[in-house]
Amino acid sequence: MDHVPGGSFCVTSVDGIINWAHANSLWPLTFGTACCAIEVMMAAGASRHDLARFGAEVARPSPRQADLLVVAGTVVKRLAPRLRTLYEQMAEPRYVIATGSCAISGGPFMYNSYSTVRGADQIIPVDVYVPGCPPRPEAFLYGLLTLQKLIKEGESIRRPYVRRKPVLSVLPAGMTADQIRSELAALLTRDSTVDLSGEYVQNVQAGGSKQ
Amino acid sequence: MTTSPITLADRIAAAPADASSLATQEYFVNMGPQHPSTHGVLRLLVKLDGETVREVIPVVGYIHRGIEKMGEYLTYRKFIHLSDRLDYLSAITNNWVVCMAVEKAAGIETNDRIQTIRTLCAELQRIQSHQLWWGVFGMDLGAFTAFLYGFRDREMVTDIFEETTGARLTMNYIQPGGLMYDIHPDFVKGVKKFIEYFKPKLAEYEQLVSGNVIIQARLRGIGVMSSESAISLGTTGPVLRGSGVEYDLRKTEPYGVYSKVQFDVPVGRIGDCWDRYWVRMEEMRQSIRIIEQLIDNIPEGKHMMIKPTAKIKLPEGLSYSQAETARGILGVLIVSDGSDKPYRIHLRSPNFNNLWSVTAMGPGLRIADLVAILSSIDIVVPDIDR
Amino acid sequence: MTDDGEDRKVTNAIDATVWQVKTLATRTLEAVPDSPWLVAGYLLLGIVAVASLVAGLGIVLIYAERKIAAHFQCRLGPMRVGWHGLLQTVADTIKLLLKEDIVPARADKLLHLMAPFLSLLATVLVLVVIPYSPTLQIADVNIGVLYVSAVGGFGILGILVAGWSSNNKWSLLGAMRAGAQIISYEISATIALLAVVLFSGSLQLSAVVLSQSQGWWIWRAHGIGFVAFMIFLIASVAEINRTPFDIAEGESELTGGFHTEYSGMRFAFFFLSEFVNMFVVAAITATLFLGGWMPFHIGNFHSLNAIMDLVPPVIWFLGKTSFLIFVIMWFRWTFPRMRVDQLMKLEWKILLPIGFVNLGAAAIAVLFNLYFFPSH
Amino acid sequence: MTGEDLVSVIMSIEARAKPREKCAMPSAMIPVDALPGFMRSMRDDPRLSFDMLCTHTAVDWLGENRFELVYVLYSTKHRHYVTVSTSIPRDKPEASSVSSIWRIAEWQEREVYDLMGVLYSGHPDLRRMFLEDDWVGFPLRKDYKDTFMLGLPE
Repeated sequence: MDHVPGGSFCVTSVDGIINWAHANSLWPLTFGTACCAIEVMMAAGASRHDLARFGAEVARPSPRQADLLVVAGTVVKRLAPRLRTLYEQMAEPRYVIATGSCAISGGPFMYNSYSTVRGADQIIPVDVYVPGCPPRPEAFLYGLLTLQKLIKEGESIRRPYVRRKPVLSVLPAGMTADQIRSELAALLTRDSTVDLSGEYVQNVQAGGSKQ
Repeated sequence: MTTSPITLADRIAAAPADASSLATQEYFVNMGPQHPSTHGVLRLLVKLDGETVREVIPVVGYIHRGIEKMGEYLTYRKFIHLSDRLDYLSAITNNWVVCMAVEKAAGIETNDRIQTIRTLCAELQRIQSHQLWWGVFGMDLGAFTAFLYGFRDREMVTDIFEETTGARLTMNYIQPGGLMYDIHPDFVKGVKKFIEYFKPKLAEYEQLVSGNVIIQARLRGIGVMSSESAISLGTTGPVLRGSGVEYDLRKTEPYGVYSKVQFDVPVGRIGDCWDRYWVRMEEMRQSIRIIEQLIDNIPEGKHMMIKPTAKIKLPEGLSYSQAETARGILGVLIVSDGSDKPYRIHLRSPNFNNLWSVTAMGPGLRIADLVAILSSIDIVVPDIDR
Repeated sequence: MTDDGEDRKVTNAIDATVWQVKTLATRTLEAVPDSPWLVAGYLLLGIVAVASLVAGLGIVLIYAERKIAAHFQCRLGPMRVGWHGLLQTVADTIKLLLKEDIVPARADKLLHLMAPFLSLLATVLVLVVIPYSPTLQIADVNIGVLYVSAVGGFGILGILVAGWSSNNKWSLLGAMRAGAQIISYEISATIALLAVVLFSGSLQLSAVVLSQSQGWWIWRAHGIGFVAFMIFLIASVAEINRTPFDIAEGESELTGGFHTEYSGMRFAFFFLSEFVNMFVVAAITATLFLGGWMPFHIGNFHSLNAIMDLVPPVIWFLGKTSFLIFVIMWFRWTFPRMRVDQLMKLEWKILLPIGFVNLGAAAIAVLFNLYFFPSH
Repeated sequence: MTGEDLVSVIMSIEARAKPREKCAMPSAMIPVDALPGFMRSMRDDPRLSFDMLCTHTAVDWLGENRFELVYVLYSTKHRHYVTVSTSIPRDKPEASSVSSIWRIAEWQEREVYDLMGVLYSGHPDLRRMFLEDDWVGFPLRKDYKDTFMLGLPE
């Protein structure tokens, strides 16, 4: 917003349109590993819950064309590098929703398992977590709306090296929409950005600027 | 004679793509782990000659969570919730198999009410699973609308389950010695309503997909598996029955109250994709038949025969029990050392054994046929990997 | 541009306005001396007009497709963005335009960047010759039918280039499938076109439309027209890679086919060209077999013809085109996908022989005036 | 055929076979060197015709320093089951493959190799199944140690 001197109004309203477009056109990648895929990818997209209402039904099989990676299910050690590749193949701006206990923390497979990765956020940055085992389709829709809010109130295009902290999609009961909104805004403005510029930038610069 | 293990790279090198010929060139492509038609994170390494499949090498393990190892650390009661997450589309049947194994070994008696409700739920689950399969099958062949129709009707069953068990997918409903809860007062009403709703919908399914010329052309004579080869490949469930072998545990070794109900076991003729498709469609009808016979005759009784907190210890020894899930036979082999945890628990999963028939059916066909075959086997990847 | 608008009877307000504007523009152009700036301005205006037409078409058609599909499938479709999701496609377009444009590391960079434009170009070029109404036609070339089939076949180039340059086996496979498919079906489509050319005796699209003033060719030729119509519709749907013939992108087989490696704006161009293609195919089919802008006339039933004439030709044209687009969408959400060899069999063993026999029958019918209401 | 009859028929094929103790089904325990021939006659003998290998797995008896290989067989013709088990030493875990008798054995043995580390001679494609090729150790063994694995907190 401060890039164009004296043009803040113009740029912010353009930003608003861009955010609006990004938020309302989240095309998911057809990717699901376990039980959550049935609930959040299939049942949520099917007739009763209808993901299409939010413009998110255009499931793309190719990561290049997808905006939203839904980690639906357990991530194990063998899948981890592939998941990372998938994320890297996606074009910016890209968003990640981790659904279900497995993708949040390893869930029922956290203990005594020699191969389950304890949470998708150990591999890729996650924007929104949707708890449940598996979450109901409604819960996923709520997670999607949370992500939309996040995008609408955030920046239009993510700055490199700066990454937002993830937000839990389920907030305590009895909250109004305004409270949620103000909480999200506070979260975003006050302490929700993690500045990775120090070490990360140095690493990138040291590693050469090859494309 | 000793055998030294090899790696995947060795395996590919052992089946070199023939690039020498001037006319055509063979090449490997990766189907998966992220591919719309592998239903999850299965990876198929396919050697192709143009469009023709020369060899299929399934690579599994992208969701191997080590459930068998985890089972050794959990009590029998705690292990049941993991069985939900094997083949999540047959969660109740999976619960039942584990409970059956435990009950048989520990000598826990159950009453008729419990068995009837278990049977009812297992059959509802079979319908639900086949509805999903039908939808996904349509989607894999390009008929996207079928997917949504299948899911629309599936939600009805999901509602019934949610009412009674409290969960939509991973229900953890059947416990050793009984059921987690008694059925909901509206259960019978809901099931009857669903049966009335679903019967005409089956005709709609036939109209939309089965009767379609393109579907017929895509399925008839594709992926033929003889009964000998199906048996040797260890397939079970609709895949084996599609190949003409009448092996259905509900009929051959009735458990639950299957011995008291009338139903037929549909069997295919030549073992192509169409036969497997037809067997599943017919199974839905038979399941409705079973439910209709049982729904009005649920006996009175307790829903749990032992204290839910009672420690279950199995006598020392080896036991194996199995039941027919929607995809085939799930077997549970428990080796007990007398404690309340299994010394070794092995799961004979239907999908693991069914999957490998792809390697026999695939070669010589086209990629599109491979998709149809994969869909007609109806795999659930987490059950393969466990 | 043939300027015979003045000879033609202009019976309705829309066409009268269009004709007046056109005449005014032509006279103004003739009045001012030739100058390169004027030509440039004229070109720019044309580009803006075509671009907005294409974009508008794309937005409307994609929205229609999503809504129609949703209602076929007992869903609601886009609901949240604008009234009943009207702005959904706008949001998608903005997003796609702003999305990162990825060129794979080992791709053929130049070709990879070019392919989407080639694909769209072929589509846009066909829009030029379609007669939308008696007066609204950008260029009424005298070999219109030939032009349509020639330029329409050019679309394959974009797909082939896209598949080849992506350096991805799935893309290549998809492109090769598309190549085989489009080239094969081109033949049937052209043969079906020829039947109409025989009946109307002209390759000019406006003349083809005028030749249907006694009745549309679909019913006027004792079934020959209908058979040709069916062949042309099937072949055209195959040419634009829509289900049941979408083997080139077949999501469940090839994860997206030739456009697997495309992201952002370039993918949007493929997406757009698919939908504009659908419009083009529907428009051409409507023009050739359903009389284009020609109202529903039956030979000498003058009172009926007069009533039909009350509806402006543009509305007739759009109505027929929309109906055909709806039918094509209906196909997509009903049929499963065909296999590549079945597709070839359908073309070479079924459509093509029928097409040839039909063409022969058409020739005989024309020779002996064997159709309803022959003009001489 | 009852369980006793089945066991006696099996005994007539392989004299060294004896029922496995503490097994709920008809069972036979055989020495490992008899495995390939015994399994082949189990399939081909018309009285038995065990044409399906239901499951195959291994049990790690750490205290007795042996692996027990368990095969559950089924006959679609006679509709009977049998459990065949054999023991192999833990420090030299080798057995001959039965993949030429039942095709599914190829993959079931691969799974056992992957998780238990049993080597099968004559196996056409013995490699890791669920784990990566560079995985160290065999997780289902009782003495498997892994720094990654978390124990359940008490």
